[in-house]
Amino acid sequence: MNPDYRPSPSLGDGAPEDSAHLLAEMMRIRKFEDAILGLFSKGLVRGSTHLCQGQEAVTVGVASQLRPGDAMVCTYRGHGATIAQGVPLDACFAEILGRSAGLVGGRGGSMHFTDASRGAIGSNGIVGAHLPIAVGAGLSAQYRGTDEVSAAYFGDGATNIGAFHESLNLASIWKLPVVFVLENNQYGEYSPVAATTPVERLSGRAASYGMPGWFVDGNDIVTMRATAAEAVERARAGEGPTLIEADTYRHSGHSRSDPAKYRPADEVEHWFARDPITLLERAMTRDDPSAQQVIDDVGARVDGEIRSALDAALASPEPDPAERFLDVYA
Amino acid sequence: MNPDYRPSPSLGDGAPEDSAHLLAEMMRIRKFEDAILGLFSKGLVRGSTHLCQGQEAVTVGVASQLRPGDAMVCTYRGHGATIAQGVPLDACFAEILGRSAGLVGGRGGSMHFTDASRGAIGSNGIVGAHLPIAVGAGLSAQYRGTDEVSAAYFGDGATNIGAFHESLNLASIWKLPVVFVLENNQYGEYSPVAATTPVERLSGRAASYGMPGWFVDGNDIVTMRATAAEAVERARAGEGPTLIEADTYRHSGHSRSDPAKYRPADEVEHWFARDPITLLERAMTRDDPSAQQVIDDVGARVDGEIRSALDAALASPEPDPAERFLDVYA
Amino acid sequence: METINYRQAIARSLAEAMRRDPDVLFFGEDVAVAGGAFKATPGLLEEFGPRRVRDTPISEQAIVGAALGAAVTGLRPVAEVMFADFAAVCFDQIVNQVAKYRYMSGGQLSVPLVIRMSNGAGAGFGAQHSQPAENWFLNVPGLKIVTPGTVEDLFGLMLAAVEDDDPVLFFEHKNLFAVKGQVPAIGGAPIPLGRASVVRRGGDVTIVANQQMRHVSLAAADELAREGIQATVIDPRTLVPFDDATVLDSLRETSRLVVVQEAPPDGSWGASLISRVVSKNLELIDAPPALVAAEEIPVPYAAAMEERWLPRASDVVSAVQRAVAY
Amino acid sequence: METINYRQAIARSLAEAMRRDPDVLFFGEDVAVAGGAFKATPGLLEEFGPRRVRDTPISEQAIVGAALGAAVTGLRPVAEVMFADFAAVCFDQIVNQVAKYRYMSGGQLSVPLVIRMSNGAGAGFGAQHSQPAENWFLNVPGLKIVTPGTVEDLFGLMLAAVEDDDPVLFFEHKNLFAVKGQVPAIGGAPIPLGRASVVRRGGDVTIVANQQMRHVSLAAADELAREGIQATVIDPRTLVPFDDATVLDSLRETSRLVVVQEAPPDGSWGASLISRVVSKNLELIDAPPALVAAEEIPVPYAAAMEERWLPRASDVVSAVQRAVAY
Ligand SMILES: Cc1ncc(C[n+]2csc(CCOP(=O)(O)OP(=O)(O)O)c2C)c(N)n1
Ligand SMILES: Cc1ncc(C[n+]2csc(CCOP(=O)(O)OP(=O)(O)O)c2C)c(N)n1
Ligand SMILES: [Mg+2]
Ligand SMILES: [Mg+2]
Repeated sequence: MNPDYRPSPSLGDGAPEDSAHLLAEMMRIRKFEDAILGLFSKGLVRGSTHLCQGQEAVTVGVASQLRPGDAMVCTYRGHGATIAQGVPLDACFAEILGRSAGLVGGRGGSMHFTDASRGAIGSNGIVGAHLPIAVGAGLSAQYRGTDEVSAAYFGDGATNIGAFHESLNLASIWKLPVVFVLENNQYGEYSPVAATTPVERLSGRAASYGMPGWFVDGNDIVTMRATAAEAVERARAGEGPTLIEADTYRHSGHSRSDPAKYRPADEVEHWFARDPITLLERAMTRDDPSAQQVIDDVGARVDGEIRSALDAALASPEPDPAERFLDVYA
Repeated sequence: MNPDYRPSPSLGDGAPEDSAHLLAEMMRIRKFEDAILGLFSKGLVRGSTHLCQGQEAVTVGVASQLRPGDAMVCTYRGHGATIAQGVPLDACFAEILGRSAGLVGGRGGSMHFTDASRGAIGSNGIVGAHLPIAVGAGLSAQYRGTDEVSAAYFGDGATNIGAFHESLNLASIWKLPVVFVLENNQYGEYSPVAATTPVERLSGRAASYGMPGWFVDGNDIVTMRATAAEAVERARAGEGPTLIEADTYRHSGHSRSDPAKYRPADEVEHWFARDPITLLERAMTRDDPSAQQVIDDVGARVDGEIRSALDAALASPEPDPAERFLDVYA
Repeated sequence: METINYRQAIARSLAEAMRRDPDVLFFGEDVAVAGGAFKATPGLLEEFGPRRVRDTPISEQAIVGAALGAAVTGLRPVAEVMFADFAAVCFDQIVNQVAKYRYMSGGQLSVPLVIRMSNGAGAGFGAQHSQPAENWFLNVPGLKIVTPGTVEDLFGLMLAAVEDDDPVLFFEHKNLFAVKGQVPAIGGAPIPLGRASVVRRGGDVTIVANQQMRHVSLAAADELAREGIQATVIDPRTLVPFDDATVLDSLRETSRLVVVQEAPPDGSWGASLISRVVSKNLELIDAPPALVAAEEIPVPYAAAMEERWLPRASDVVSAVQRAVAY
Repeated sequence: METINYRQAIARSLAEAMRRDPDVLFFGEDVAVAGGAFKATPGLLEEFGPRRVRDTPISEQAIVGAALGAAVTGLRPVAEVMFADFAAVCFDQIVNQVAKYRYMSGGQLSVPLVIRMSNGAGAGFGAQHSQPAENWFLNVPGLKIVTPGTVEDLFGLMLAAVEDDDPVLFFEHKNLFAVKGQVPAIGGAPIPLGRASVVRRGGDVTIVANQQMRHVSLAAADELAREGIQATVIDPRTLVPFDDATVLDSLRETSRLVVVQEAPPDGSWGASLISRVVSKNLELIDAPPALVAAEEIPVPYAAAMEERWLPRASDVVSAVQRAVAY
């Protein structure tokens, strides 16, 4: 197996012109989830929640290449993917809080974020189950004769489930415009990849489907964006699906109940030093120390945005319980 | 992808010493199914039946390497795999005829042949669903500290279903003694492999599981046996699973209702010329024309065996309908 | 009108639906080039081309999921799952995805898709190819379930299923393929989902039965009529939504309920119907409601066994006689 | 005896079963090193080692199939499917393989395996992680279904399930993890599958309820007692086989049946029980049997919605009052 490592353009080449924008996009996700952590501790979040802190460059990079009309599906660890689509933060908070202003009226919760108007056609609680749906969105784009694409995020652990296999195969044989974005955050729940998966580079599995499989540094926003651009371009051009394996790391445990004590300290240290936000900030200030001001400004602006979104969400009423009967059928 | 083509020993090197035996084993399957065809036309077979004529070298080759205690699972196209285990032909006929002397008392039919005493722990009607079961039999062999192995036959089409993927992955990560025997007979039902599968050599998929994937001439009984021997040896030695892709061809359609008109004449001609029984006979007579007598004798003996097995089966009574309530629970 | 059989009605109705709406596409294993493993969909590829009629790999999860993804992005896919038994390999896509997708999206997304499956026993296919699988889905809100028993119903219900904005599981009974009936030479009207059909009227007992059992029950009703017992036979046609009202109307006259189904009793639509009737309208009932059901064993292969597994007209007759004598 | 909670009873009972029989092994996703996603199986890896306690990839079809293959070749595997909702991704292995394997082998092969799953609603996990999935399997002969509602039942039923020569689906309710109860400090006796437990006796009404609803029904019974209505509360504990006899015995005294379940009505065990009772013993019934069930919608997330989705004690009280007033 020869999965293709893609160094391509990177932050090593210098910070991009729109660094401030990219930083803001990643910070929105980071700080949104900081706030969710706060809500946890106040007992305001029911069930489970899965944070994606540390993985922001992947979703921001991919989302930067999507356009209105494109479809995006993601997992229970989908706050980042959904927010990167430009979904309003107040509706995201409200959904997790179970309020009527929530994305889906409080009926879904953290694992079921949908904002179809922005292409976010569903987060999914079943590992791998959204991949066939992404294939269907790709089929639809092709059938309708558009150059729309479908993007699907999923984890390393998901590459072991049957639906992954069937989806990549069908997307390939029908040459559908699907970008499969494998967020390899090194663990599936508590299990390191090597404990469950007998190959080192998961992107190598693309070969089983006659599909390009690329492996990139998922914490480098420039690399991530460039790689996504290529895969999306292939899809739009009718060249079929691509599998991108983005190496990354989740900062916290699998879900709210996991303190992630199973991770070796040096591993954690290594990856925190490679935090995608830190990497971008470092690149910004390396050539231009005055960029620190830009960074601080972005941080402050996003803090404000988060605060007012959260205030708005908290001000939203509980849903009318009668609404639970809506939308079971058309 | 670099699946490993294995020419290894072959009939080209001359017929093996035990040719008469191998020929008899293949002929038993061939002539058994000839007889089934006859029963069809008399309306004595219910439902569907899937013949494996043309693929006999695969199952005879693999079965030759199995021992008591080893497990074998196969598909609805499982007459050959089961008969190659040494299962009595009268019980096979009786099962298809729905008689009480059938392998499973007439409750199963053509798709559900089981003879646990000979390692045949189940034919399966659901594509790919027996592969997880084969993994479990391998787990059991390993757990019990034996050097028993588990062998699973399946088709080219089955490599596209989720259970295939999950099974090879789990067998590999647990290093289980499983031999996955892919009978690539060029079609899944009416669809040629290329219509459903975007890679040329299915054995290449083994790489996704860090497993050896070998591709061999499945119609050459010597090659087939040698390859099976190696894979079984690896399994017994604790070296884990192997995927063997055996290139072969089914002589008739997918099932009784399929005249197989969709196959190009030259393709059919090519493969009929490479009939595994013909190939062996040709090798036998090439160096020793007097071997024709051996061949004729084997044919006559097997004919006799088939006739008496069929007579015995036809003499078996219909099952007592009350037996249908047996064995739902222990 | 034209006389065709149940098998032919499948392609006829699909073709009609595809002519009406360019957003309808159809895919499944060997449905296109080969015209279906049951030869139920010949001619569709020829009429509508490979963009709209597609063969798939053996990947039921991908098939159903692809239909779902296409449905929520503007199309009206029809997917085939060859034998209903194989719904088990894509059960997650059906119950956790398709059934809940509208709800989990807060109503943002519609799921106008049809999953066609060949259902049921009687043809000697054995335990894994003969199950009446419709009951697996009853406890899962969000699906509609259709089980036509005649050519006319298949044709009209298929048109309705494809037009419906909700997901429909469409069970075609493989032992009814040869049943004949009439369809319009061109066009045709949908039969609204959720309306039972009263296929025979009689004042002594209400028999509710679908698919094969509709026919078995009609035979039983003929026999009962010779004894002077007049049966109403109601074919619910769709199990979800279920037309309780038609059953209750009939019970007002007959006070006796016999449900006949090709599936074991527990967790079935028949048991559910009886439970609804007695808990809400016990006063309508003068005799114990009977559930004439298949046996609680896997479907056996041998003819003599499989025949007994299926409810027979004589079982229906006895159940009715007991109810009337109560 | 020792006081532990329902969550702890899981590991306790598994450890006891594994000590008794060296052929018992246990595997699932993150059950070993991490001690389970619900922290229900800590200590097992430490006591029994990596040969007997194994983490798996995220591959439920392979997990269940591996258990099946091991079971038919001499072992007694216990497999975990983390949330019962995920039984959908391995539904084929359960209903088409595990359930039918003995039958399809003509009795040559036994299938002594247990599939443990965390079941049910009430904890805010949303539509895909809260389903009471036990009803998906009712129409499939060949499986046993166990739904313990207390520490004692979980412990004793687990021992019985592991000893049983048939496949058992073992549903642990994740909203009962904190419930306390008593288990022996060492050893312990299996509770035979198929025996209901009469958890409260009263002559006015028979309430049948399991898992969370057992507790809800007991609260309702207390409230009813204050009004002078005395309820018998029966926990069936196992849904297959179902202990009809205990229910019928109680009905002989009370003549009133109220079934309370955490699942929608159609295709449920409650509807099936009512159907069996009225079709075979209508004479025992003096009032319409009531099915107090969950709502026919996916499980909603927000607290105020999910609470209403679940039957509440007040719903049980009203149903009983209606039955008594009839
Ligand atoms: C079919 C299924 N099995 C198991 C689970 C439980 N589960 C939720 S997340 C998870 C780990 C997934 O790991 P990975 O794919 O790497 O994604 P990550 O959580 O790391 O983003 C598991 C096992 C599930 N939701 N669905
Ligand atoms: C899950 C499932 N899907 C579809 C089928 C119907 N079916 C039976 S055999 C077959 C083709 C299998 O092809 P292959 O794996 O190549 O095996 P072959 O029949 O050629 O031996 C199909 C689609 C099935 N039995 N199970
Ligand atoms: Mg991961
Ligand atoms: Mg094939």
